[in-house]
Amino acid sequence: MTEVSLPLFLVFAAVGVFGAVMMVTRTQPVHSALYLVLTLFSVAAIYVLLHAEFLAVVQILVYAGGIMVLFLFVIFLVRPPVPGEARWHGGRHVLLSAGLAVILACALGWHFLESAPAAAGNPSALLEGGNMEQVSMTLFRYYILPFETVSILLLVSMIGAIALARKGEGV
Amino acid sequence: MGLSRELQEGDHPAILVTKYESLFNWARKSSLWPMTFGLACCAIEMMSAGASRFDMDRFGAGIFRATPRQADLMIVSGSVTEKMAPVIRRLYDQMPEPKWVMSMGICSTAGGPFPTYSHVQGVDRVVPVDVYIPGCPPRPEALFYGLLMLQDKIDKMKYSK
Amino acid sequence: MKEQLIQYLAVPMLQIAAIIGVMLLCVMYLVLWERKLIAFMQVRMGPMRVGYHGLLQPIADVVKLLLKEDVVPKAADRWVHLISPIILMIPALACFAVIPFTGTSFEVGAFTIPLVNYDVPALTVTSWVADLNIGLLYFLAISSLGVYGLVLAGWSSNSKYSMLGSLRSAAQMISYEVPLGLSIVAILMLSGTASLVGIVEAQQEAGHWWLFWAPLGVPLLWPQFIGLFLYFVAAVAETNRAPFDLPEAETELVAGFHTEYSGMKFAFMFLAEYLNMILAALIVSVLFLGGWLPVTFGIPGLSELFGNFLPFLGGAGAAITGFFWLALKVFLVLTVYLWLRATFPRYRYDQLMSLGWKWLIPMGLAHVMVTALFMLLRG
Amino acid sequence: MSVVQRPELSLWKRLFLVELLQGMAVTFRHWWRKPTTEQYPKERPKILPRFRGIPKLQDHPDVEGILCIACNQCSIICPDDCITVLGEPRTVGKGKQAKVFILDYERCCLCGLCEEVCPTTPVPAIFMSHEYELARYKRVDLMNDMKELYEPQPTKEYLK
Repeated sequence: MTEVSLPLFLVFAAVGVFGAVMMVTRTQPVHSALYLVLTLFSVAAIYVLLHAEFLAVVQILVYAGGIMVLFLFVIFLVRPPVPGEARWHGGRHVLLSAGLAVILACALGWHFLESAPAAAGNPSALLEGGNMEQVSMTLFRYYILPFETVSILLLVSMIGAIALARKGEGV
Repeated sequence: MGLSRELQEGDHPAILVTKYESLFNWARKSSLWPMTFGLACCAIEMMSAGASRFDMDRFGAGIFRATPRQADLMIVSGSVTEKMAPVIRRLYDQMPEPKWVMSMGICSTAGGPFPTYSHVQGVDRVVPVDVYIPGCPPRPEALFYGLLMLQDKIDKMKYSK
Repeated sequence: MKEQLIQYLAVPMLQIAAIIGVMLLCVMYLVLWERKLIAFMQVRMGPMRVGYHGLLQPIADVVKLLLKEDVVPKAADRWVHLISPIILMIPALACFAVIPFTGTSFEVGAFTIPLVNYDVPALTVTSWVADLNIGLLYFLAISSLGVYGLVLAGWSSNSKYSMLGSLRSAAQMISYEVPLGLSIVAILMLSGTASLVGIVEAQQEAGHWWLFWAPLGVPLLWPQFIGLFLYFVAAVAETNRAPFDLPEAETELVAGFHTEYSGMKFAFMFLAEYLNMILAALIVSVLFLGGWLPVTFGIPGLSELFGNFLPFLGGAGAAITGFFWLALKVFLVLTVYLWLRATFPRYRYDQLMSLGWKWLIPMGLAHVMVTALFMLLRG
Repeated sequence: MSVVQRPELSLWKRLFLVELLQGMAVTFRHWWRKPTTEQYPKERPKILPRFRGIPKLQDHPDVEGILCIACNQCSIICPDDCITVLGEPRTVGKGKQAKVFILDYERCCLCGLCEEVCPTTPVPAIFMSHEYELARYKRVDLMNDMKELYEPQPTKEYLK
């Protein structure tokens, strides 16, 4: 990371965290979804700062552009919540989630402290010849078998979902 | 209009505004989007006014907006029944300022041939009317004449004292 | 440092300002052209009385919309209602960053800004703001965000018509993004790059537009016609234009997702829709019709003649020529857009979905396969 | 209810979207037609002689004085009750003539019954004119007394 991108990283990281916190605390599900989009967006911006443009674009295209719209779609289709109906579940949930957050932070922190240089990777290798070429080479040349296996698995699960959903119609 | 009211409350005539007045008035009169709103037989004539031979779009008034939120002009075309009157009032209230109303045909102007219990004797009892166009129904040219008169009226609008 | 500041901050800013200004003007006159063209196709005149043959009509419309009262329904979600036109507008404008408007760059000599006596070093200004090596993907990603504006506008208005419009638009735009992407894949394979500048340069190298890519040396076998058709149909659906204008279907949904919008907010939505149209036409021109390359490109003798018809201006002449050709192509594509609107009735919702999923997506997959096969056979 | 059986499209027509292209050809042909629009304020519409504009009063050179004899038939037959006639003894000759004649344009439905029943000779005293530019800012302006009924409507010419 160069000295120009560090302040930018801080800004995007702050926006991402802000979005995540707002997402969890909103009672209106549509607002939550919007804040999630904001978080996804700032994560994509951080990818750009890390010279992973392809990943950033795919993040926006798939998560922000596709999946979150379907989320919104589902939120619209189910009964809209009455404002003020969302209940405060007491300290149990807060304790549970705080505990989980602490465990996650510990795990990540340990990982980075133990193997910091290896995890950072080598971005200069990615810079040569463009990011997209690297990703496609990796995906379609070296890991073609796992890639195709995963796609077949996804196809099977999709067909299964459709078959389950249309069970009653005598198809 | 909010703008004009604010300015009228001031002591001094707003000289700057009088310069813009002509531009604003010109823009408003040149782009009167009517509402897709027909009540009775006059609506047929209104549609023909929008169609090829008469072509209301020549005046810049050809974009018929289906929603009152985007319309400037309500052409009350046809007889206004007591049952329809609240609807008209509501649509008028939903239109954003500045807005104008044209009463097309004698039914909406004065009740026309229906001086009955079910009829509103003039749409001016429901909404403020700017131009009345008599006729049963008025020719499209008569509607255009009303439109031109309305444009004249808009041109004379003042924002300052 | 100063050179860098100018090169990386001031020049892009000026470019962005110029693109936004010119594009907004283009949108205004595209609306006028639409009104005129549809009027001509209906044997009438269109705007005639505001300016010479209605030339000032768009200005009047814009000023009027600016002055209109801004209505927010009482039950609306005020903030979302406010930001959704902005969400619509930003992706539409952001996509223009990667569009190459002309191939040749302008050389700007060193000069001094008067009054402040600021020395500007010599610069090379390109016609694009950024030439990303993932330009096409950037376009796809950013344009896919526009759907939020529609969806949120419909939801926040708290009106049933808006809600139905936004639900339709969500389904429609998600569905048609797939054939849109598939139709582009063949072009990516042919050019070997996702940079829009690179795609046009690849066409220049190949000696023909990608539309006329004739595999196996067979003339009149142009598989990219399918690609163009797919892209165009998907783009019409993505921009919610007739015959796929279901989200704002006037006859059923009053005005669809923007039923409750008035004044400047509505104008923003209007602008975004037309900006998206221009963008789709630009992408068609760049991908299939050779971007800034002249129309006579590929015909020996004529291409030099029309490649730069302002030779006395040097590099600037070539740049302006390229810009002219691109503008011509975009204009023609936009005219086809409006022509479609003047001709076809609206699709029914289930027809729209079956067209997208049952026809366009299989066609797109087949198109990719066929192109790949031809490329393999050609070696 | 009748069920319409649409003919199956042939493969050729389906494959090349022939019918869509035919539709586009129709609009394309219309594009180059001469517009049928009449430019109203500049061009006056061609009004056919049978057109019924607003009713007016007229006199005739063969009859001395006011042609209307205040017989009230028009007022009686008027479906909208928009005519009010009051008579006075004729200044020349026998009988009556109209003293007050009020026609309320805001109610008149241009049916032409008044002209049909008008008994005066050689022409009906009340007749359907060809005037149609009647819009007014106020409803009161649409009331017309006898003097106004003899004259053409005051209209502003919008020529631009």
